[in-house]
Amino acid sequence: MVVRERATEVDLTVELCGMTLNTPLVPASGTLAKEALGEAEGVYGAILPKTTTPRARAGNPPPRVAETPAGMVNSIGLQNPGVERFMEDLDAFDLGVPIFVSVAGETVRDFADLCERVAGDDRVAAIELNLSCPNVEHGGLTFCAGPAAVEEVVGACRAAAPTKPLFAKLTHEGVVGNARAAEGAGADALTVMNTIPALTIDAKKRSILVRGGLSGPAVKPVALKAVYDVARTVEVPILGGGGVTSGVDVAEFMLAGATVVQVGTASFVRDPAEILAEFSDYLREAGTAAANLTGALE
Amino acid sequence: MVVRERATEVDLTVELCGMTLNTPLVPASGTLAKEALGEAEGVYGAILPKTTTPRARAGNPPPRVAETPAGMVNSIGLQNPGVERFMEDLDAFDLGVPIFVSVAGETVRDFADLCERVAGDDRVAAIELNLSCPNVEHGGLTFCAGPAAVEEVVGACRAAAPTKPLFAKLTHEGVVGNARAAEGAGADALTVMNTIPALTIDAKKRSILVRGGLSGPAVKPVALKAVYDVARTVEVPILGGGGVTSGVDVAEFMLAGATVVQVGTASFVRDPAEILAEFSDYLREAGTAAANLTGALE
Amino acid sequence: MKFYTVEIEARRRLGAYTLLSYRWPGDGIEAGRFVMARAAGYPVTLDPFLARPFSFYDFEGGVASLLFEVRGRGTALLDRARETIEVTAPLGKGFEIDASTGRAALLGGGIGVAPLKILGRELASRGIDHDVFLGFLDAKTAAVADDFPGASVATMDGSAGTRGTVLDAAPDLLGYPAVYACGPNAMLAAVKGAAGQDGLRQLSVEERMGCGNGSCNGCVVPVDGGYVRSCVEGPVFRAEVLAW
Amino acid sequence: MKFYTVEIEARRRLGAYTLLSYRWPGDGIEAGRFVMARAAGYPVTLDPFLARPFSFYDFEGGVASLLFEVRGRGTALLDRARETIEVTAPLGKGFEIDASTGRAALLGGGIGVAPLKILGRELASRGIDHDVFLGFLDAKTAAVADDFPGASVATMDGSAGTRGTVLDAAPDLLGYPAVYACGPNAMLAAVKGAAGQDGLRQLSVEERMGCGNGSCNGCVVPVDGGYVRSCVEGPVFRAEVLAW
Ligand SMILES: Cc1cc2nc3c(=O)[nH]c(=O)nc-3n(C[C@H](O)[C@H](O)[C@H](O)COP(=O)(O)OP(=O)(O)OC[C@H]3O[C@@H](n4cnc5c(N)ncnc54)[C@H](O)[C@@H]3O)c2cc1C
Ligand SMILES: Cc1cc2nc3c(=O)[nH]c(=O)nc-3n(C[C@H](O)[C@H](O)[C@H](O)COP(=O)(O)OP(=O)(O)OC[C@H]3O[C@@H](n4cnc5c(N)ncnc54)[C@H](O)[C@@H]3O)c2cc1C
Ligand SMILES: Cc1cc2nc3c(=O)[nH]c(=O)nc-3n(C[C@H](O)[C@H](O)[C@H](O)COP(=O)(O)O)c2cc1C
Ligand SMILES: Cc1cc2nc3c(=O)[nH]c(=O)nc-3n(C[C@H](O)[C@H](O)[C@H](O)COP(=O)(O)O)c2cc1C
Ligand code: FES
Ligand code: FES
Repeated sequence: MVVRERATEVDLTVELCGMTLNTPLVPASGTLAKEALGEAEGVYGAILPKTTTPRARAGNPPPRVAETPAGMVNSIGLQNPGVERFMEDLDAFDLGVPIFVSVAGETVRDFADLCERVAGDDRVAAIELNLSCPNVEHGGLTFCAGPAAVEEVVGACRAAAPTKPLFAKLTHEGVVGNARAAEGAGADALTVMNTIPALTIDAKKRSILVRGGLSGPAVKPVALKAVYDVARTVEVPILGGGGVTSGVDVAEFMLAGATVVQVGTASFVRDPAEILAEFSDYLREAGTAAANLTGALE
Repeated sequence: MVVRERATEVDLTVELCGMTLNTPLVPASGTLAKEALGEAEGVYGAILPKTTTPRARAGNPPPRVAETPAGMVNSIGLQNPGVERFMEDLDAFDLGVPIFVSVAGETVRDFADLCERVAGDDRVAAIELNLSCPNVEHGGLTFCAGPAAVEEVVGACRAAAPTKPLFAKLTHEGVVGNARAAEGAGADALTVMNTIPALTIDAKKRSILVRGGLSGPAVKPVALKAVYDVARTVEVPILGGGGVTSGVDVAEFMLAGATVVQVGTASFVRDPAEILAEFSDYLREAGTAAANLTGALE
Repeated sequence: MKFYTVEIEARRRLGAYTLLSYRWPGDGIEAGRFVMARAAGYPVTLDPFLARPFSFYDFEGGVASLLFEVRGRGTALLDRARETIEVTAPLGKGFEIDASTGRAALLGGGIGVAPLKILGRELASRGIDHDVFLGFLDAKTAAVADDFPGASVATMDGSAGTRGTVLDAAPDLLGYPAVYACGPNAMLAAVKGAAGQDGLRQLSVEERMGCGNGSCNGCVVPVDGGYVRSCVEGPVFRAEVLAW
Repeated sequence: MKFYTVEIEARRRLGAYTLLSYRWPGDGIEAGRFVMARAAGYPVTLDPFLARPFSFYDFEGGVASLLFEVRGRGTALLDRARETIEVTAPLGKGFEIDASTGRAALLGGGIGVAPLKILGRELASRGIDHDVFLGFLDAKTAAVADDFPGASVATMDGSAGTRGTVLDAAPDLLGYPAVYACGPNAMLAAVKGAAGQDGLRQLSVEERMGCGNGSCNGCVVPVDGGYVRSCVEGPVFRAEVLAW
């Protein structure tokens, strides 16, 4: 296989929270299904399935996706079978690389309980907290509405899963303050960034098409800035992402300060193996190893 | 001229703060130079030149622009000759439609002084406050960093220009709270939204290419959400914009709640007359007048 | 998702639609399955961003064909493509064919005619007799029916065939052991009602798709107790499964 | 900015570069002026988003031509365009020609050769003698020099002409009443130094452009006391104006 051959020529490994990942690429949560895992093999340094929640969620009624210029807006509504069924199926995601599990709840207590449940399973290498969902105890504001909210939820999760690597996934709005708060509350790494709140309208029908989160190449410059700003603020490593579509994009995120790079929407329109191959080409031309890129802007 | 002919068939006029505009289109500040005014004639309902400041500004060193997926990042640095020279040249922007003047300063006092200076000139139909620039008295945070900052600067400008229509131009971050504050402090209308802070990196050179504001089609879904959310929060009219590139985009912004629609970056890649022609086609098919679209989502 | 650049083998107009064919060396092409297709993608352009789903129209001698209607930018670009397009491998679950079911009714609404050609071919090869009923807006779109000899046609404006919907062109469906339908969701719901619950009733649905391989959860249809992804659990569903 | 869809009249390779011509019915094409060009724009695609600036290579019998080097996505798409491209009307300030200046030196670096063809034509028509000096990376890019009979050529790797920069191929520039140059900024600065301050010294600069019509303030070059826009006040500047 072409990718494997290339991968042996350049050093793609990176260290994250004590783990050694074969490549710095990780799928962004919610963008890689079991059915598509074939594409993930040999490409991703870890696997990160869609966010799971305490109870099963049916998700939002369709339409759930709308195309936008160089991107898309989605409103899936965290459809998932609930944490218990999710954990039963977890072996399906075993490709011989670490599995990170993304969790989300409606209350701080939900989050903490999920972390405890998930951390108790040896198959789980790390936990990512999806903080972009509404906190029902705070009038629908999300868990990353501000530093206080972030501190509370991350602190509770830290206590519930004291030894498992814990990533806090943030949106770009107020990201620097929230990053500082998450680090202070004990997050081992930060995922930057989730989708940007957005709206699409069907002018012909004069109705809202999809109200949700914007992702894809369109958001890349916003995500790069968020990663760059956060990297200059915190000590913990960053899983960067938002619009990554090519190997050069991977390099840009690492240069901005990311240790690991998440590939989401782009995997709908490209084979992630091509992205890794391009990134390997970049490293070969630059004459360096992946691990040396993080923050290496002149 | 095709556009004029079409324009007579449908009613494009809109009311804004007591003014009747021939069309709901207005150039976004900083995207239409004197040299390009030929394209503006018969298309725009008002003219809005680039932001002026108390003193001349040389602007930032190049590179100032970088292309991004379906958009661009700019970092011009408010290059302008200063308010006095700007006002001397103002007649150059006289196309027989109202002239709105955009102002920005480094302190609240700057803003108020500019408003007083500009409001005293009869050629100025309205003032737009560009609140996205750093407030040197507050450690580089912008004037729309939060409701308190917005209230202070808008209040001072209101007092300095008590009778001239005053628009507060906001970014999308925290836009709902800032919109409420601007309205409370006496803004007659709100411009939503300015560019989104962003970063581009040259991976080959391993250096920052441009750090500035993202604009163009890529940001449209974010801008639409900002306009929609603000329209549901305030009573004052909205000048909506961000990524408007087609006549259907104009309709989408009006449906989301805008009374006037600003065309910026798109004017670099399209003739704005085509956008107005498409919008006229939309109105004709919909069998309605421009003024009826604002907020008319089912 | 992996895309393959394939050379356009032939292209022709079929009434209001475009028929575009390309050589497909692999297997997996079956009636009711689909591909994600686009004129060009990265690195040429990042916009339009998503590929578009299309049912297989036919597959013969290693040549696959798609029949499509130009609706928006994605299909306009496909219509302009001159040398190559990009497609995924075949996706989704197609129509079930059970040789024991006996006579089948095939119903297509508008561009929903697309999967019926290859379905008819597969049924014929399994010795299953079938009748084809096609509904269109007008004579222009109905012109594609020439490619379905013996099909009964209806048009909404009466400019070709019976005036009315595809159901007006069809006899009582209750008598058919197998009913297959593709078209707008409203038509599928009507077919579901008219065909009753006895026998094999299958509907090919059309939902907006992000990925086509189950990853985005964008393309769901309602079923009892929630939603399922039409790109991996469909696009063909047994009628009784759909909570319409 | 208004774009016109123009039919491609001819296309050929000139060494490592592409020469593409189209019929231009209007006027305004002069040496040193430029167009913003793209393979396609709205509504076909919104990416790549911006058009790219190109100097006129030539204009004869109503046919304008552009000479370009494929660097990234914009030029790659232009290189693939088969039937039409989109261009603006001619933009910017070109080279000043003053019949009284006497003999002129024309210096081009790499693709900076582009505006020298039409400049040579204009000088000749005004009866001004001129010498052409061209610098390239290697023989492959230098192949375009065939289109400049009599030009002195240098290549960095010595694979064609003199080894070195364009200045190594040129005699003392101080003696030329008029000096015209186009190429990378570093070369222009060197020419500025070598040509001295007496006589007409003009440089065509290359900056990233957003709009091409003065609206974005993106394409500035440093001058005494600030920056000026190279798309409206340039791209050709008197050497003494540039604060390099
Ligand atoms: C399984 C399946 C099979 C299909 N088979 C065919 C076929 O054989 N022939 C054919 O002509 N069409 C078929 N369609 C519909 C086809 O995918 C749409 O017509 C096409 O996506 C429209 O794209 P556009 O760019 O031209 O329109 P646009 O209006 O530009 O589309 C914009 C966005 O909306 C989506 N979209 C818009 N309308 C629809 C729709 N009705 N269904 C799904 N997505 C939509 C597009 O995918 C895109 O993301 C099929 C759809 C599905 C789900
Ligand atoms: C007045 C003027 C005249 C020019 N004339 C010619 C000519 O006749 N022939 C020719 O081959 N080239 C010419 N150029 C350079 C040409 O515009 C760039 O090579 C081209 O923009 C590269 O685009 P790309 O998409 O291939 O590269 P990309 O790398 O994809 O470009 C990405 C972005 O950067 C900008 N960019 C990248 N490099 C440059 C650059 N060096 N200068 C300006 N913008 C850049 C692009 O416009 C685009 O926005 C000229 C430039 C200017 C300013
Ligand atoms: C269809 C879709 C579903 C998503 N679901 C989740 C999710 O369940 N949990 C989560 O944390 N992020 C989710 N995201 C956000 C992505 O993980 C990612 O942060 C975001 O899309 C930006 O990256 P991208 O531009 O590479 O897609 C989803 C994104 C998309 C497009
Ligand atoms: C090159 C450029 C220069 C700009 N200069 C200004 C400015 O001086 N003042 C201002 O308020 N906004 C400025 N803007 C922001 C625009 O007015 C507009 O709010 C923003 O670009 C979003 O709209 P668009 O996507 O239609 O361009 C500038 C934008 C661009 C692209
Ligand atoms: S289209 Fe993405 S899950 Fe079906
Ligand atoms: S390119 Fe926009 S001002 Fe020159």
